[in-house]
Amino acid sequence: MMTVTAARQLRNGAVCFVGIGLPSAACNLARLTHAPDLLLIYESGTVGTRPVVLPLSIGDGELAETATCIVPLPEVFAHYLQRGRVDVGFLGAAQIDRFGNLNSTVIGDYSHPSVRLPGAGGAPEIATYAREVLVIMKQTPRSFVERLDFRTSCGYLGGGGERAASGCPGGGPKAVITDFGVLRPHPDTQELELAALYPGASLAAARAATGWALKVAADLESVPLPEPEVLAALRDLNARTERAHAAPIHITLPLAP
Amino acid sequence: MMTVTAARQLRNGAVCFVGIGLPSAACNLARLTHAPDLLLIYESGTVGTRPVVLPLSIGDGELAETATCIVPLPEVFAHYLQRGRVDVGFLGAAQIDRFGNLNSTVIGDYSHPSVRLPGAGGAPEIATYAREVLVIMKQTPRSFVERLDFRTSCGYLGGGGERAASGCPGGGPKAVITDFGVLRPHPDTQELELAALYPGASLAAARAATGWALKVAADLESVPLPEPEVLAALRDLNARTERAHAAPIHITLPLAP
Amino acid sequence: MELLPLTEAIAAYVKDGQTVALEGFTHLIPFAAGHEIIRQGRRKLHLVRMTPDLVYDQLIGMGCAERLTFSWGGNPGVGSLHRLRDAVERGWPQPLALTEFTHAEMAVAYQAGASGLTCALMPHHATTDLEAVPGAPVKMLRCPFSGAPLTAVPALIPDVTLLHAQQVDAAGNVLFRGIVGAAKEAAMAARCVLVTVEERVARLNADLNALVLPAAVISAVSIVPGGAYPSYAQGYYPRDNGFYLAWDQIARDRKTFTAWMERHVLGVRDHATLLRTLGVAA
Amino acid sequence: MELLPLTEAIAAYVKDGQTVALEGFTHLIPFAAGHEIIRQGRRKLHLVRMTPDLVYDQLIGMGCAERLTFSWGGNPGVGSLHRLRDAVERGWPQPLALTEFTHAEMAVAYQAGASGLTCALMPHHATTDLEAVPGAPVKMLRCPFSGAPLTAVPALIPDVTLLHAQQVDAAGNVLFRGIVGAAKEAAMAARCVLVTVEERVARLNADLNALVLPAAVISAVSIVPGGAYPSYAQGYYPRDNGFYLAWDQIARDRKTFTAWMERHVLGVRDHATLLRTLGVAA
Repeated sequence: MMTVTAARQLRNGAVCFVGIGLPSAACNLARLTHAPDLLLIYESGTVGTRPVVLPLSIGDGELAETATCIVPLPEVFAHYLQRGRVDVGFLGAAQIDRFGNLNSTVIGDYSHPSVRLPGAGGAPEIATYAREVLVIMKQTPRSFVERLDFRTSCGYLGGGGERAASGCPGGGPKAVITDFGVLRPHPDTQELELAALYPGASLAAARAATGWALKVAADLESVPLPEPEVLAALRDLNARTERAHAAPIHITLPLAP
Repeated sequence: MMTVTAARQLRNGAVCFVGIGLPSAACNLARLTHAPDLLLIYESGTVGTRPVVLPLSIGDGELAETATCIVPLPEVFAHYLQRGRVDVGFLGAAQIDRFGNLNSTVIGDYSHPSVRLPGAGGAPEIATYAREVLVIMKQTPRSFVERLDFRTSCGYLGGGGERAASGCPGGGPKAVITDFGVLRPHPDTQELELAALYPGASLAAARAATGWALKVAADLESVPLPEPEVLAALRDLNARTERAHAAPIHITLPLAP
Repeated sequence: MELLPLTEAIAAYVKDGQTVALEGFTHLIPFAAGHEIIRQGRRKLHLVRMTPDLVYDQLIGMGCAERLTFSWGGNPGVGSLHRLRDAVERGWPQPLALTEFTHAEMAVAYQAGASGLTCALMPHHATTDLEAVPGAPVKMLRCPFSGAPLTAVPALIPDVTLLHAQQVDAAGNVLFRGIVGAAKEAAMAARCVLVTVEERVARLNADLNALVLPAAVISAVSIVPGGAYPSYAQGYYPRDNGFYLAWDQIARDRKTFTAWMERHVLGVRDHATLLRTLGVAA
Repeated sequence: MELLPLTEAIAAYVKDGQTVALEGFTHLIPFAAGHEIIRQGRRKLHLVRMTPDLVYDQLIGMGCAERLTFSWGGNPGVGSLHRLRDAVERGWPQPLALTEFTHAEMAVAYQAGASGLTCALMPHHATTDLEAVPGAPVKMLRCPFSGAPLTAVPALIPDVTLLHAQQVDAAGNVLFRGIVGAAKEAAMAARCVLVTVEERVARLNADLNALVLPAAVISAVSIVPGGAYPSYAQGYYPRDNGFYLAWDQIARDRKTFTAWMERHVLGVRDHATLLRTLGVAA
């Protein structure tokens, strides 16, 4: 449901900076259904890639073989993100706050962390430069927090236009897609509000899964069920991917001299 | 004779940053005779090129087809020259002074030049970064001048160690090869002195062709005549080049619709 | 990306007064696009190009340009660009202001533009008078870590970058093969990218690591076979070195230059006609 | 360039206390070279790599490193690097100091090193706490032209950069094909470059614009088929995603990790033996 909902946010023709996992699944589902001309860029340097199966890593051979071009990694960030050529960026994180700021660095103190997370990667630049950002995260009180332990990447900073006033070029998080539904920023305060719930998900449970007092949009929507053809496309994609990843690796060594 | 003398300055295995014309001929002559493992870099981005015929321009197809690799132009300057990977750089100019500083920008005042020359190109960086520089120029009172109209690229600046003291990383001009012989910098003052004369060239004529009071090295040498096999290699190279350049161009256009 | 005839692409995207870069280093110089700019009578252009070459000699001599940003302005392997010199030395047909870099500076200026930066850095060594000429574009600063002197080079951001390439595919992606100079950086720096290509193909003949510009960064592609002549297109036709030598005589004199341009550029409909007139194409 | 067995190349060029970068982004990660560093018991290394991946988890867990410079330290698509976490969170087997960049910062840090610069620039936006952590490597300055805030990133100059590639030719030139990450920049930045390759060929199977490192910039090449496993080599073998998943369990516990390393790295003579032991090669 998260994958399908994320895929729906993508308009055909958009230039997407794709992370691995759920974002990659969502982008490719969109490409295989309503948005065949999405331009997918993975930070490994593959531009315009059209993978037949989903990659496990951000640099699988599948991405290289099906790409329009492969560029050196520095150019992905400089020529595409920094130069303002990316329409949609995807982010996940260990923690998010009510203004969509994200932590993927540490839980606890930076110098003495209780959990050392993987770190920034491309997230700060995606958050800064993409015209819009889609965040995909499971909603729990430990991840949707009142106060981040560390701000790795920015959402709307303190809200109320602070981000735009700081000169930050991108548009910030347009939607946060969770396992309960979709949060969107309030137009003025930019505080994330529950904008849509999945069929069967309850408002009370969504509130309980949030570490701050979650506000609800005036016109709370219900996310429509996935269309059967979209579900079928997703099942096919996942099945192809599982088969491909199950194939054993065999390396032929030259005969010993 | 200038070509052969320049070629002799090159030790096998050196990384050479090559300009078009005489330097290109000299480098390829060296490569075809005593220095088969010269690594030739043209500023067009061809690295390790082994042209069969001499290019007219610095970016002929011949250079691309016979190269180890083609790199984007910015990398030639950044990764090779600036990073200190170039052993020998070649330069020519419209004017040179007694310390090997060069002018290829203007004759007259910069804002109102009597002659607008082509300009810097890669010369300032070649002059700055190459471990050693070879200058190839015809010797005339108009080109070997007391005072440059404009310093495009540095030799030894004011001499007497000023270049090294300024922090300039490369080694400066090691030899100036003219149509009279070879000038080399004095070890202390770094003033260019006549170090060798071609057979048949006279000291008086060389002095008359110099716009400053040309000093002569204590051990003035005579440049040996070109070895017959070197002359033969040069003639072959020139003949191949002429034949190749004489071939008419024909472009096939698609039939008009 | 839209596929347009060259006349329409130039008419739609190149305007008087713009900053326009035609790149391609010796190879893949977009001559046909330059000629179409001349035919359409663009004026007051700020022309940008590392090595102006003959096509800028032609644009300058025909009065299209009021400023030139460049790093080496000669006829490669031949000598002077006489029209460039005439404009700088004697203001004919109009004065030409210069912004002058070294190759390395101009390369990083494009890189800065391509990277969304306002400037780029190089190590600074006080070796050239260029940094002190009136209107010199560079400034000095110090490395905040080492204290080493650095040259700051302002970013180049062309309104339009025009390139020539070998192939465009059905989706509008463009393949550049061979010597590429600073074409990629000039393209990624620009607000608008126009490309002429030798041919349209279903699928690019491209290696995994080939230089391909995706359709998304290109405004328009025009199919102009021979569009780089008298420069060359690797795999299609070689450089016409004879033409570069002949240009020295043609351009030396204002009258022979003007007559040549009237006959071969203004007087022909398109590049194919020019190639036929010159006897290069049948 | 000299052709050396991997044991000799590591013995000759990789020394205790050096700054060492093993690059290759997901693709062409030099696992065999990393294992040989472990086998030879190097200590106090400053390890540099954008995405530490399993090979750095192994080097760190075996006590080879005292500092890590990186931009994303996870098991791609799987989760944590448990040995990296154990070193940072609990100092096992020894404390690990961190220098932390973003991907974009680290890419320009390599570029600066590759370009003979002491630092590189990026536009600055006050969006991340990273720039304020103790020992943060970056500094702020202002564009001398626009006044815009800029981030200065110090150059990365490894003592040794180790890479894996597909082919070396008779002259010692090396071909990289497929996803290249920041391999070229890491190589050109380094004082010494070591490369392992899948095979030696008379002539590289390389396109005109392929990524080839000339022999002149390489210190030594070692022929190690399968040398990137469990990462991959485009055109030779795919990534062993199953191994990356399995590593999560192996590395989670100090004892299973140590046992695995003793059996599969310390306990084998070379990479071919490791591949046979794992059943990946016959």
